[in-house]
Amino acid sequence: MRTLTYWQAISEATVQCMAADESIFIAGEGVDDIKGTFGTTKEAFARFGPNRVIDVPNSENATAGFAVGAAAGGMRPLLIHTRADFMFLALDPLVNLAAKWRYMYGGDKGGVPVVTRGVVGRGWGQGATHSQSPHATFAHYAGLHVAAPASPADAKGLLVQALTGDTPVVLVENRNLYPLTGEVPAEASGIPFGVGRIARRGGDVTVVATSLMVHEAERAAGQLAERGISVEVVDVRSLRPLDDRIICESVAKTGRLVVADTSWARYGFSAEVAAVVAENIPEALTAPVRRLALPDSPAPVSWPLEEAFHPGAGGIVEACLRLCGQAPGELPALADVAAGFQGPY
Amino acid sequence: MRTLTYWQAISEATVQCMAADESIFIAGEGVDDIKGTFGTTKEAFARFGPNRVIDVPNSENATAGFAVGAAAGGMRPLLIHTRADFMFLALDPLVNLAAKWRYMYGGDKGGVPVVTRGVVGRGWGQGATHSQSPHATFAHYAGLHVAAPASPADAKGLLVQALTGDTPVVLVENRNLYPLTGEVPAEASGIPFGVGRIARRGGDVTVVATSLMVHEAERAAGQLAERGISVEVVDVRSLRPLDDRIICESVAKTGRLVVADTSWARYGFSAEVAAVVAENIPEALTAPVRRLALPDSPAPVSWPLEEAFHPGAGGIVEACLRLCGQAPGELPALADVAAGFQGPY
Amino acid sequence: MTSGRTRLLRDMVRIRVVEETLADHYRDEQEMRTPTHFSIGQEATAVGVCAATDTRDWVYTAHRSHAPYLAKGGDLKAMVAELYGKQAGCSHGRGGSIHLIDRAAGFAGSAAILGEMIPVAVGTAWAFARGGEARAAVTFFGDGATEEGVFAESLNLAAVRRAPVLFVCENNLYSISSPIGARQPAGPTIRDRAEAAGVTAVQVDGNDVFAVHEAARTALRHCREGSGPYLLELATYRWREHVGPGFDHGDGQGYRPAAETEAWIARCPIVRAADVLREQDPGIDRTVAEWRALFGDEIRGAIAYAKEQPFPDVAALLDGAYQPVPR
Amino acid sequence: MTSGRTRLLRDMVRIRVVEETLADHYRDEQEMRTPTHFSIGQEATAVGVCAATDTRDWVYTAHRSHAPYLAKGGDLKAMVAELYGKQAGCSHGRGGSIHLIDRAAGFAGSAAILGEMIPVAVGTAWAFARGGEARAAVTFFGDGATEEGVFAESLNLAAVRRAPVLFVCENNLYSISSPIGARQPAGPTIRDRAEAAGVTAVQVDGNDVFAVHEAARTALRHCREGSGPYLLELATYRWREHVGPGFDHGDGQGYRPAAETEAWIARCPIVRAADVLREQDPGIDRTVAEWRALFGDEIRGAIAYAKEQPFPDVAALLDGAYQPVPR
Ligand SMILES: Cc1ncc(C[n+]2csc(CCOP(=O)(O)OP(=O)(O)O)c2C)c(N)n1
Ligand SMILES: Cc1ncc(C[n+]2csc(CCOP(=O)(O)OP(=O)(O)O)c2C)c(N)n1
Ligand SMILES: [Mg+2]
Ligand SMILES: [Mg+2]
Repeated sequence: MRTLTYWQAISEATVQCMAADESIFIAGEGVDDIKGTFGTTKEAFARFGPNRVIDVPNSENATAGFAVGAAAGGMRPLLIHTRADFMFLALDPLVNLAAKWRYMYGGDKGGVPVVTRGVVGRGWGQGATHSQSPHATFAHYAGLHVAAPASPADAKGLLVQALTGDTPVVLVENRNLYPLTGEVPAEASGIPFGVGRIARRGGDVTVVATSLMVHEAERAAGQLAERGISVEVVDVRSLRPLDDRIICESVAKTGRLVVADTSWARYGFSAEVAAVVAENIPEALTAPVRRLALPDSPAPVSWPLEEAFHPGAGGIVEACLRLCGQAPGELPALADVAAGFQGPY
Repeated sequence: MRTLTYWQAISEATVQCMAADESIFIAGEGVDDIKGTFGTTKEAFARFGPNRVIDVPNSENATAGFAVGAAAGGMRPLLIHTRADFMFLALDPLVNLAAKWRYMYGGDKGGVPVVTRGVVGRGWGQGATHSQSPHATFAHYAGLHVAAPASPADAKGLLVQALTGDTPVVLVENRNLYPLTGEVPAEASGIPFGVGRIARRGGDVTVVATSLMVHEAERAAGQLAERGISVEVVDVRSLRPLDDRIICESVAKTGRLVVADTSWARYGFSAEVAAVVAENIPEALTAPVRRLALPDSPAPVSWPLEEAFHPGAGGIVEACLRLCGQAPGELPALADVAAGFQGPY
Repeated sequence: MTSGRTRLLRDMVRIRVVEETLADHYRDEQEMRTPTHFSIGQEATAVGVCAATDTRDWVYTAHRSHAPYLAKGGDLKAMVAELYGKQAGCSHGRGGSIHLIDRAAGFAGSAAILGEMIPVAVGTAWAFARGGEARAAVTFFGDGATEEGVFAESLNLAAVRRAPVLFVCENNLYSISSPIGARQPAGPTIRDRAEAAGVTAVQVDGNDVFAVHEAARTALRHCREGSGPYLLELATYRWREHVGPGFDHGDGQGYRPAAETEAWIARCPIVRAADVLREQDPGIDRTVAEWRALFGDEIRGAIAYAKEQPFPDVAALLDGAYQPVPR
Repeated sequence: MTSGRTRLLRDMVRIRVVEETLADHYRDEQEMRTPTHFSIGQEATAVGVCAATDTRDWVYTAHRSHAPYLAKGGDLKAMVAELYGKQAGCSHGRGGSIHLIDRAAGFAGSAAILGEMIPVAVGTAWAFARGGEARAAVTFFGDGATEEGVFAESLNLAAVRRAPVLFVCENNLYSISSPIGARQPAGPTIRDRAEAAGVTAVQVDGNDVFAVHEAARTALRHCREGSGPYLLELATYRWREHVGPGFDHGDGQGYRPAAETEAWIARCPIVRAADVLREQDPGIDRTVAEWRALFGDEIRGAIAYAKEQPFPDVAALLDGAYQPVPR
C-alpha cells in the first residue's frame, strides 16, 4: 500500500470527499493561505477554489453557527481551527446547538453534520492558550462524535466517515503527527466511530492512548521490550463513542492499565478509560491504574518546563515499570520533539 | 444553630462578604431584578444598590472578561448565570484567561479571583439547553476551583471561601436545592475547597455524589436501610480540588461504589470518581463501580421523558441493590420533583 | 377572499386568539410543562415579515417562537401538541415551546440560547445563494440578543459574504426585566449598528403591520436580488410577562411602569390594523369577531387533540440523539 | 534633554533597534522558543499612545506585545529574559512573548487569544472609575480582533458603563495572511462600528507618531474626565511576517503584494518623524544614529544578560498554578 504523511492523508480524504460530494465546503481562518493549514487544505484550495475553501473572519462563534445553518440547508461544512484552544469560542454553537439539533427537533428532521478539525498539541513554547487538547470537553456532551486519529490511515478514514455521516463531529489532530508517515488506502472509505484498534500486541501491561500518545506508547513499548516487558497498546481512535470492549478485553488479559493523554487527568480521557475498567472488570486489575497526563498547571513556555510538562514515552515507560514492580533505573533519553524547529508555529 | 434555606444561605454569605469587603461586586443579567436570582441577590441589592449589584448586557463573554479586568484592578467580581448553559459563552475568558492568569504571568503577580455562580439542574421542561450541569467541563482545566455545594451550610461556606480567596472559582447550584433548609452558622467562615464530607455513614455501599445528588443518595439510603443495606453517602463538595482521600477511605470500607451525577457519565464527575478508586484502591472493589448519570442524549422536554432522563433516588436504589446482589423488586414511588410547580422557570 | 391587507389582520387575530387561549390553559391546567414566551402584543412583526416570505424561504427564531411559527404557516396542532409534550408535537415532545420546527412551512427552527440562530440563518442563506436559488433566510431575535457578540459577528459575516439573510429585530425594549437603557447606551440604535457593519437597515413601527410588511417585502427583494443582507429594527412591546402566561405590569414586579405598558396596549397592532381597514371595509369589526370565534374553535380543537395524544414512549428516550446506525 | 517630540522619535528608534536585533538573534540562534510577533514598522502606534499615558494608567495588549510593553516603560531585560524562557523573565518563563507583564510600568498584561484583553481593559477601567481615580485603561488590538464578537460586546459594555477605557485598534490591514477586504465588508470602518456602539472614535494615520500622540492625549483626557470610552483606529502596517523574524513579501508566500509592502516601508514612521523634526533640528539624523548605537548596546547587553540567566527550576513546574495555601 502507498505511504502518505498524516497531513497528506487528511488532504486526500478532503479532496476525495469534496470531489464526490458537491455539498462539502471548508471554512476557517486562513484555510486558503499558501501554507494550507499544515498542508491539509492546499490541494483542496487548488482544486476547488475560494467558493469551496473559504477564508472567514475571526469569528469562531458565528462561523460555527453559520456552519450549522449551512448544514441545515443541505451543505456539509468542514470547519478548521489551527488551534483547538480557539474552539472554546465555538463551544456554544457546537455543544448547545449542533450536538442537540437532531434530538431537540424530534429526531426525524435530520442532523446538522458539521465537522470540525481542531489542531492540538505542544509547539514551540506555545504556552498556556495554544497547546491545549480539549477533546474531553467535547466528548462529555451527548450528540457529538469526537475522534483523535493517531495514524495517517485513521486520519483519512475517520475524516471520510465524518464527511459522509449525519452527525456533528469534532476531530482533534495533534500537530506533531502531521509529518508522520504510514500506509493509507487509496480509496475513500470510512472507519466507523467507536471502534478502537490494537496498535501493538502484548501481554503484561495495557497502555490505552489516543492521538500522539499512541506513538509515545509505542516508543515506550519498544524500550520496555528490552526490559522484558510486553506492552499492549490500545488506540481508541474515537472518544465518543468509546470502544469499551477493546479496552476491557486488553485489560482482562494484562491486568495492568496505563492511560496516556495530552490533556489533564481530572475529568479527562484518562478518567474515562479508568472508569470503564472500574465499571466493567475491576476484578481483572492486578495493580492500580496509572494515568499519564498533564500536571495540574497551565502549560508553561520555557523549554525545560515544557519538556517536563508534556507527557511522553519516558513517563509511560516509568509508569509501566512501576506497575510491573521494576525500578525505573537508567533509561535511554528520548529525542526532543521540537529539535531543529524552523516553523510554522 | 439557625436554620436557613439554601438560597438564604447564599444571600447571607454574599451580604456578609460584601459588607466586609468593599471590593466585592455582583454582576449578571437581571441580578437587580425583583426576584433577585432565586432570592439570592435580593438583599444584596437592597443593601448595596446598583453600584455593587450590577445588571449587565446579554454579553456573557465580555462580562467575564470585564470581571477578569476588574479583578486584576483589585476588585472581587461575583458573576451569576441563571442557567449554567450560558457559561459556554464565557468559557474562553474563564478557562483561557482567568484560570491561567496567575501562572502565565509567572505566579507572583496575583490571581484574578473571579467567582462565578452557575445555576444548573432540571426545571419545568427546560429542555436541552437549559438544564445542563457543566461542572466537569470547568473542572477539567487546571487553575480553577470548582465546587457544587449540596447543603445550605456548604452553599454559604464555599461561597465565603471563594469570595475571600485569590483563585477563580466556579460554583454550581442546582436550582432544586434553593428551597432546601438546613443549619447554617451565623458567621461568615469559609469551607476549604477539596475537603469532602460524609453526608451519611454506612458500611455496605458508598455513594459518591455532589450537589442535588447527595440528597437523592440520602433518600435512596433511607429506602435501602429498610432493605437492610447500609449506605455511606460521600458529598465531595468540590470537584477541583477533589478529595480523593475521603472517597478512597469510604470505598476501602464498603468495597462497593455508586457515583451519582446530574451530567453525562462520559468524561464527567462519575468518570473521575471511578478513576480515583481505580488509581488508588482497585483491590478494595468487591463489585464493579456503577455510574448513575444522564443517559446519552440531550435533555428532552416532555415530562415522562424528563422523568426518565434525570437520575434520582430510584436509580441509586436500584444500582445499590444490584451491587449488593438483591433484585430491585417493588420500590415505593418517589415524588415528582416538579409537582405543584408555579414558576419561576 | 380576503385581500392581502385583510389577510395580515386575520393572521394577527389568529395568533392573538391562539396565544390568549393557550395562556389561559397554560395557567389553569399546569399541563404544558415547557417555559413559554408569548408574543401577545407583538403579532405585527411576525405577520408582517412572514407574509412577505414565500414557503421556500426559511425562518429561524429565538425563544419567542409561536407567532413567527404560526405566521409562517406552521402546523397549529403540531405546535400545541409540542407544548403538551406529546409525541404528535412538531418536535415529538423533545423540544418544547422553545424548539419549534415545521420544515414544510419553511419554519426552520427556534432555539433558546440568545443569538444562537442569528449566524445559523446566515449559513442557510449563504447555502441558498450558493445553490443559485433566489431564496432568503430570515432570523427573528430581540433587542437583548443584539448584545451577544455573535450578533455583530453575524452581521459582518453576512455582509462580507453578501448572504441573502433578513435580520429581524423585535425591539420590545426589555430583556426579561432589564430595560434597554440599562443595557445599551442612549443614542445609536440597533439599525445604526447594522449599517456600521455593512448591512442595509431600517427602523419601522413594529406595531404597524402594513408598514412592517412593506418593509419586509423591500428587504426580501433586496436579499433575493443578491444585494446582500438586510436588517429590520421593529419597535414593539410584549404585553405579558417575559415567560409564562401572566401580565406583570402593576403587579408589584414593577420593572415596567404601568403607564408604559398601558400606552403600548393602546397601540395594539390588531386594533390599529382594523382602524385602517375600517375605512375601506366598515364591516371589519364583525369580520374580526367572526375570526375570533373561528380561531377560538380552531385552537380549542387543537388543544383537545393535543390532550388526547399519547406521550412519547419512554423506551424511545434516546432515539434521535444520534443518526440511526444501519445494521 | 530631548523635547516631547524628540522623545517620541527616540522611543520608536529604541523599539526598532530592539526588535530588529531580537529578530536576528531569534532567527540565527533558535533559542527563543516562543512564537514572537514583531511590531517593526508599527512603532508609532505604541509610542504615540503610551507616551500619552501616565504610569498609573494600565495598558493591555494582544499578541503583538513588545512595542507597547517597551513604549509603556516595561523592563527590557525582563522582556528579553522572558523570550529566552528564563526565570528572570517578566513572567518567569511561564508566559513567553505573548504573555508580557510589568505592573510597575503599568503594562498590565498581553494575551494571545484574539479579543480577549478587550473586555479586560473595560473591567479595569471601570474599577478605576469606581475607585474615584482619574486613571484610564488602554487596550491594543488588531483589525482582525474586531471581528470577534467580544469586541462589539466590550464596546457596548464600556459605553453603557461609561468606562474610562481607550480602545486602540492597530489596523495593519491583515490578519495573518487574510486581507481585511476578505474579512470585513467595504465601506464602513472600525471607527464607524465603535461610534454605532456609542463609543467616541477617530481614525488617525498610525504611522504619524505626532498625530497618534495628539489623538491619544485627547482620547485619554476624554476618558479621565468621565466622558466615557474612546476608540482610536490607527492605520499602519507590519513589515515582517505575522509571527517570526522574517520578511514575507515577495518570497513566494504572496499574500501581500510586494509593491504594497514597499510603499508602506517607504512610509516608515521613524523616517517620517525624523523628516518633521529635521526642520527644527538639522542634527537629528546624527542623533538618531547615536541612539541606534546606544540602544544597540542596550539590547545586546540585555540579550547577553538573558542568556546567562538560569532556566526556571523544573521542580517549580507547578508553582503559581494556584494561590499558595498557607499551612
Ligand atoms: C446566552 C443567553 N443568555 C441569557 C439567556 C436568558 N434569557 C432568555 S430570554 C432573555 C431575554 C432576551 O431579550 P430579547 O432578546 O430582547 O428578547 P425578548 O424576550 O424581549 O423577546 C434572556 C436574557 C439566554 N437564554 N441565553
Ligand atoms: C480567538 C482566536 N482566533 C484565532 C487566532 C489566531 N490568530 C493569532 S494572531 C491572528 C491575526 C490577528 O490579526 P490582527 O488582530 O489584525 O492582529 P495583527 O496580527 O495584524 O497585529 C490570528 C487569526 C487567535 N489567536 N485567537
Ligand atoms: Mg426584548
Ligand atoms: Mg492586523
